[in-house]
Amino acid sequence: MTVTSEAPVRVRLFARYAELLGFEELALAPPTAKSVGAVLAHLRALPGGDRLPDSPMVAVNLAHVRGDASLAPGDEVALLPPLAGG
Amino acid sequence: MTVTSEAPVRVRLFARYAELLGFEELALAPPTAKSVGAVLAHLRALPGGDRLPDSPMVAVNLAHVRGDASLAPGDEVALLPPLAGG
Amino acid sequence: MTHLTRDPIEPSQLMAEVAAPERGGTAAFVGTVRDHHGGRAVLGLEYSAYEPMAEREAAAIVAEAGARWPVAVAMRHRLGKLEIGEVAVAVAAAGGHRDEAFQACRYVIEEVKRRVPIWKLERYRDGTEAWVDPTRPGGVASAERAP
Amino acid sequence: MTHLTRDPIEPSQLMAEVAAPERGGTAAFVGTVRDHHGGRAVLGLEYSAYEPMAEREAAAIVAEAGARWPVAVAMRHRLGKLEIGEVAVAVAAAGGHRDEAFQACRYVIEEVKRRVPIWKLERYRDGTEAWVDPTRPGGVASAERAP
Repeated sequence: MTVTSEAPVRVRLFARYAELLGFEELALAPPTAKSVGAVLAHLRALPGGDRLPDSPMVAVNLAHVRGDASLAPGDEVALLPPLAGG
Repeated sequence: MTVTSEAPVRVRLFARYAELLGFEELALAPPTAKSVGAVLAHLRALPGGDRLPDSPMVAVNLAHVRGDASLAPGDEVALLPPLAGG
Repeated sequence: MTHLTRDPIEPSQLMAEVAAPERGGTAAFVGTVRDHHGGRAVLGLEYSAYEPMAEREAAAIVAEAGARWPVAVAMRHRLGKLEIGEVAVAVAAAGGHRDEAFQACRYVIEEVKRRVPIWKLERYRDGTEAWVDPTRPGGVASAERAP
Repeated sequence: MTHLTRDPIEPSQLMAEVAAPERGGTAAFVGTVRDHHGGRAVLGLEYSAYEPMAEREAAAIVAEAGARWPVAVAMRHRLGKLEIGEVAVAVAAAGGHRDEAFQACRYVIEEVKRRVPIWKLERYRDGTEAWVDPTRPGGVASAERAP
């Protein structure tokens, strides 16, 4: 992995997804997190990651995104399990 | 007018209609109040009665009625100005 | 239960009346006295009713809503003199699901306006007063008057 | 204004926040913790959130409702552990006319459920607990677990 001084991409997991993977937060070097799809692929390769759904709800920098999206250094990507507020 | 021992038909006026006619209650001998239409005709002949609308909302014995309806001794007929509750 | 009252209405009281552990959704409507009507400044108003019929229609409407949707319903309408901002009417409907609570609550307030014999005399800042008539374009009976 | 709170929610407080002399109609929705879900006895639950995003979405929803209808809107969602009957969410919308108040209130609660990142862990009488998943037929995630 290339050493880089760029700000990492922060990955956040919540509720059931945090339980599946066993952590709530992960910092990824930008070269391995150039898109939402790349982050999902990375997570799926981790223990428990195979139980993530095919197309989880995703937010980037506190806003919902649909489908794939490119990421920049310092972005915060969140995987959102099915919402249950209200 | 025929003298009768039958219970009168009670006529009740409310809100603006009571103001138009100048009274809130009237007892009519059953022979002059055989129907809602007869009661309305009687009221229209009284001072201020010409300002009643053509088809006021009417209730007989606490229930809304549509159009004309026959009346029995002891019935209570109410003329309801446009409702403004709520 | 009586649906007409001359005392101030407390909406939270109605919501408490319909609350139950199995009812997760409560919809409510509260109508208050507005400070204007048809472009005129309102100082206050007085509600009057054909009371026995109004009680009967109100009870029928509440029963209809409870029969049509699996909800508990409470409704109260104020009578007498009210100031600006006071609660004129309150409805609360509680059920297991929000859709039925909203529908029942809306049904009750619409039917109350349509069927319950209640009248409203508005007092205006210019010293006049008028019977409110929702069927007219201006919202009041043509015969306005000084009190 | 913050839309998330760990303290008990008082619906009458929200209704007071949106009240004004020119707003004659207030529609409200209150969601409380039910004692059952999917046929199972619920003892209590815990709400968690992606808090900065939840605040942002909630503020956006309230602003959207206020832009779409001429109403004032207040919304509050509880976080943390709740017992049966406690208020989970409350919405109040006040305007000059009841139709827009109802529509705005309904819009806010539907959008809150659809967009605000909040999760619910239910505790059951049988000692298990599960993440609520409204997208599944049974209403909970398949992976139930003992706490």
